[in-house]
Amino acid sequence: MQQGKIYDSFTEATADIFDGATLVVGGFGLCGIPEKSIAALQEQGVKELTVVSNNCGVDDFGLGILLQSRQIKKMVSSYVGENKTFEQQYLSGEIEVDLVPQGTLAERIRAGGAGIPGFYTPTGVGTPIAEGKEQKQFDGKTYLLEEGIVGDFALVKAWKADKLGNLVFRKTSRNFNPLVATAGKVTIVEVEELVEVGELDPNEIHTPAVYVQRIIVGTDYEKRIERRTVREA
Amino acid sequence: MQQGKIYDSFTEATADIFDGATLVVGGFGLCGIPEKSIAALQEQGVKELTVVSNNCGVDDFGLGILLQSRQIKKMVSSYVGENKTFEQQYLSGEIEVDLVPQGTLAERIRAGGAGIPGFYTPTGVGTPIAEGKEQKQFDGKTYLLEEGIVGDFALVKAWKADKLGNLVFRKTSRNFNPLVATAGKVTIVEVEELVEVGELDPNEIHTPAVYVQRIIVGTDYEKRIERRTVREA
Amino acid sequence: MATSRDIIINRALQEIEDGMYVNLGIGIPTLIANAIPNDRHVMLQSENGLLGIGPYPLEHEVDADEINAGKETVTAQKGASYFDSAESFAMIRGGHIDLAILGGMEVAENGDLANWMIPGKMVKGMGGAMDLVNGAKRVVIIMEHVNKYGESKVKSSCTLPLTGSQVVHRLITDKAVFDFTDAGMVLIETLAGLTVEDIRAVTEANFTVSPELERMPVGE
Amino acid sequence: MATSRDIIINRALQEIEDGMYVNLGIGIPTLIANAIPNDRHVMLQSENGLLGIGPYPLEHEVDADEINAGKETVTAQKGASYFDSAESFAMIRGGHIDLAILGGMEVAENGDLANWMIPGKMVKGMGGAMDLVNGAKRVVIIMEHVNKYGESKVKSSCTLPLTGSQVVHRLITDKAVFDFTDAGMVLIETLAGLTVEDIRAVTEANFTVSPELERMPVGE
Repeated sequence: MQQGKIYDSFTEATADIFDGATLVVGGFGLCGIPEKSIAALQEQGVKELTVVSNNCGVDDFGLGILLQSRQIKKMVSSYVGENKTFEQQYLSGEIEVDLVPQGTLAERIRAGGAGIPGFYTPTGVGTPIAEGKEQKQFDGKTYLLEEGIVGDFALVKAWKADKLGNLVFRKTSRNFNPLVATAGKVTIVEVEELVEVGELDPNEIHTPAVYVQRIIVGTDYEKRIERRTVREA
Repeated sequence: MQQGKIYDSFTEATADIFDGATLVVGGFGLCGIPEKSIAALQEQGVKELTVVSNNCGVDDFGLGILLQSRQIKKMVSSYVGENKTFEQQYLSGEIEVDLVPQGTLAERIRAGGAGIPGFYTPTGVGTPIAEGKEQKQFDGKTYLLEEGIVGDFALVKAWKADKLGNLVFRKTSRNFNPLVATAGKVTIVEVEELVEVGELDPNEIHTPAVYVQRIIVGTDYEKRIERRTVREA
Repeated sequence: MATSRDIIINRALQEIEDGMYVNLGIGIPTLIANAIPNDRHVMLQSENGLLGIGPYPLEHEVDADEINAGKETVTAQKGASYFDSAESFAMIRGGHIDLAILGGMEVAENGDLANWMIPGKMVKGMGGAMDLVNGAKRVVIIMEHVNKYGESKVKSSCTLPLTGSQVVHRLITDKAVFDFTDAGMVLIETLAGLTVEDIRAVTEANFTVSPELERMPVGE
Repeated sequence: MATSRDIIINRALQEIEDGMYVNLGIGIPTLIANAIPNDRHVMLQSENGLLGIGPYPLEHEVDADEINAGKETVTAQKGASYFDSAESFAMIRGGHIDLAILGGMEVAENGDLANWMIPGKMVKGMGGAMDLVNGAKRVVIIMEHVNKYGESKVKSSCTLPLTGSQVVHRLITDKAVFDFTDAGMVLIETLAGLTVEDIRAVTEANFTVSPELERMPVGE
């Protein structure tokens, strides 16, 4: 319920994100990222963030802008290759990075939200990822123990929300967003469209309202495309 | 793809289910159970089944009919209280039962389908369920190790399928079905309606076609109600 | 005169605050749903995959595909959502449900709960209870204070196999309300008409008495 | 004359059978998609959450919300589905994807694969590669047989950090095709024009030769 979930401004919705907080952030590349919440964080000026997100944006868009303003202390990602600012800060030791296989990252976030503190996966066995991790055999095969992730805040981008916080995502902009929505102590969702309660088909809701603490409507989404590939008619 | 997924008869779709097989079966109580596939199994006569399913039907409907014909050797369930045949066979030692907390059962089936051999859960710590299970501390709290479940066959009831095997479930008849669909070496799905490819909105598919090996259309669903509760107008 | 059940339900109702997501166990807890005042907007979760349980259906609305965890036909309220069982228990285990109100057979002074099996009797199963008591943010148990032989169900330690270890936040009986704190079990309310001494007389568990002890309001 | 890339792509195409669910890695493997004959009905999975990748969009169809794992704009074919990243990797890790075709930097005779980092160089991340090689039913690696210095990339053991240990089922290079079996690495095809001896000369790894060794068809 909590009709009071709806916020009027991104400034207000992100105001209590504190220095040193862990943020879990939705999106894949620049697709489905909470671009307005990220921009608000740059304005807000919070520092020393640990950010769990599959990628780190590009130099001047998405999470990349928080790198430029030196607000991120550590990234937990599967791929950070699209970002020169990242590369500079990484090589100079300004930023820490914890590289996590994409499937493991997705499962760790889902596990965190689902109250599962740890699980075993075959991914990474025999690779540098296995270093320092507990291993265990099941049916004669070796698996790594990986831990669930819960953030102080989760930043989510959805297509539509109803006023209770039920969410629907669009096409591949869904990606990490539904898992991220479950894994924040406070989950902040920006949406393109806010609809009345009852307008979403209960059979087709991707994220039930229980996971959502704050909803804000964004306007003028840039939705930048990283690789515009087209075919001839 | 595999346009050849569509079967004309339940007899054919369940013909290779073998004695001693492990079946993972969808449904909660009598809601969303693959009632036609279960009936076909009774006719087919397969024996010594291990059945993983939240409940065991009632005496004369659902999985209960396989108890009556003594085809089940072991049930893995969270609640079996609606069934007198079960009670008799259990007390006489004819049938084994492995009681698993409902959330753990759901997660074990999901884990099996997702290639996760084991995970930790707080559920059951300090109870008889914990006996013989490995325990581990995370952040000073104790958790139990539980293992993923994969069946030789999964029996699923869906509302609609397209001809590729994309599935949509209806209301609370969804329950265990989407997880069960992922956890069979062979997943057999019975549906009320088969639609053309492209008729289901790709954004609203509950189970992607990749999990489905066989599809059969059922007719004249009984959908028996266990507790018909109504209010006055 | 209010029955034990009425007293328990009325007191349990006070636990349900506006805006909460709540799971009500099968049996007596389910009855609480009908008593929730209209001005308290809550969403009731049913662990078989529904958030936003509505009232029982009218005769013509009955739908075999829409039941609650007690297998009763229900409806969905506006703003409800359906989901699968793994998602449902992710929601429960992950601490997203504000409150679970469940029945009990025994509660011990350390917050242990037993409510799923009696040795020697046919064990029907724990259903979702073990997940709920370990997952919900707050676990409130409702039960009669004594059994039919007049023996205390509020124990120094449970004699029945546990459903959960140190999981109860609050216990509501027909005679008293207790909280379970780091400092042990605390009597916070007595039923109108009963004194602290009356409660001690029917309670096996050791407990302290809250300084702010109030009389427990009877549903009148 | 066919380039190395053409040879590899043409040979890799033979791996894709009618009815398969396939994940094609970023880079060269993605190019295979466009070459799949129309009579082979396959569903391509993109690990960012799409099963049933269609062709690149027409200019007016471009949609920022519809990309593949290489972050390219794509379309969805009829019968496609979208899902979240946990579901996507459940599908991959759980063995539901028939075939993954990925690029490689080094493959060792025991089936080890290295394709994600070079010590001393900026490490960009493994993305979904480690999950794919441990999850897909069948893992086919495509790469050039030798590096720009003429050194074999088909190794007795990998010198680069691994992506997966003993995960490769088949290796396709511009010179040969190898299978990885319990009995070790087996040469099953050579590129037309090359002999088994030619392959030995450019291969560091130890391998046996399949009795049914055929000439590898060049895409002509």
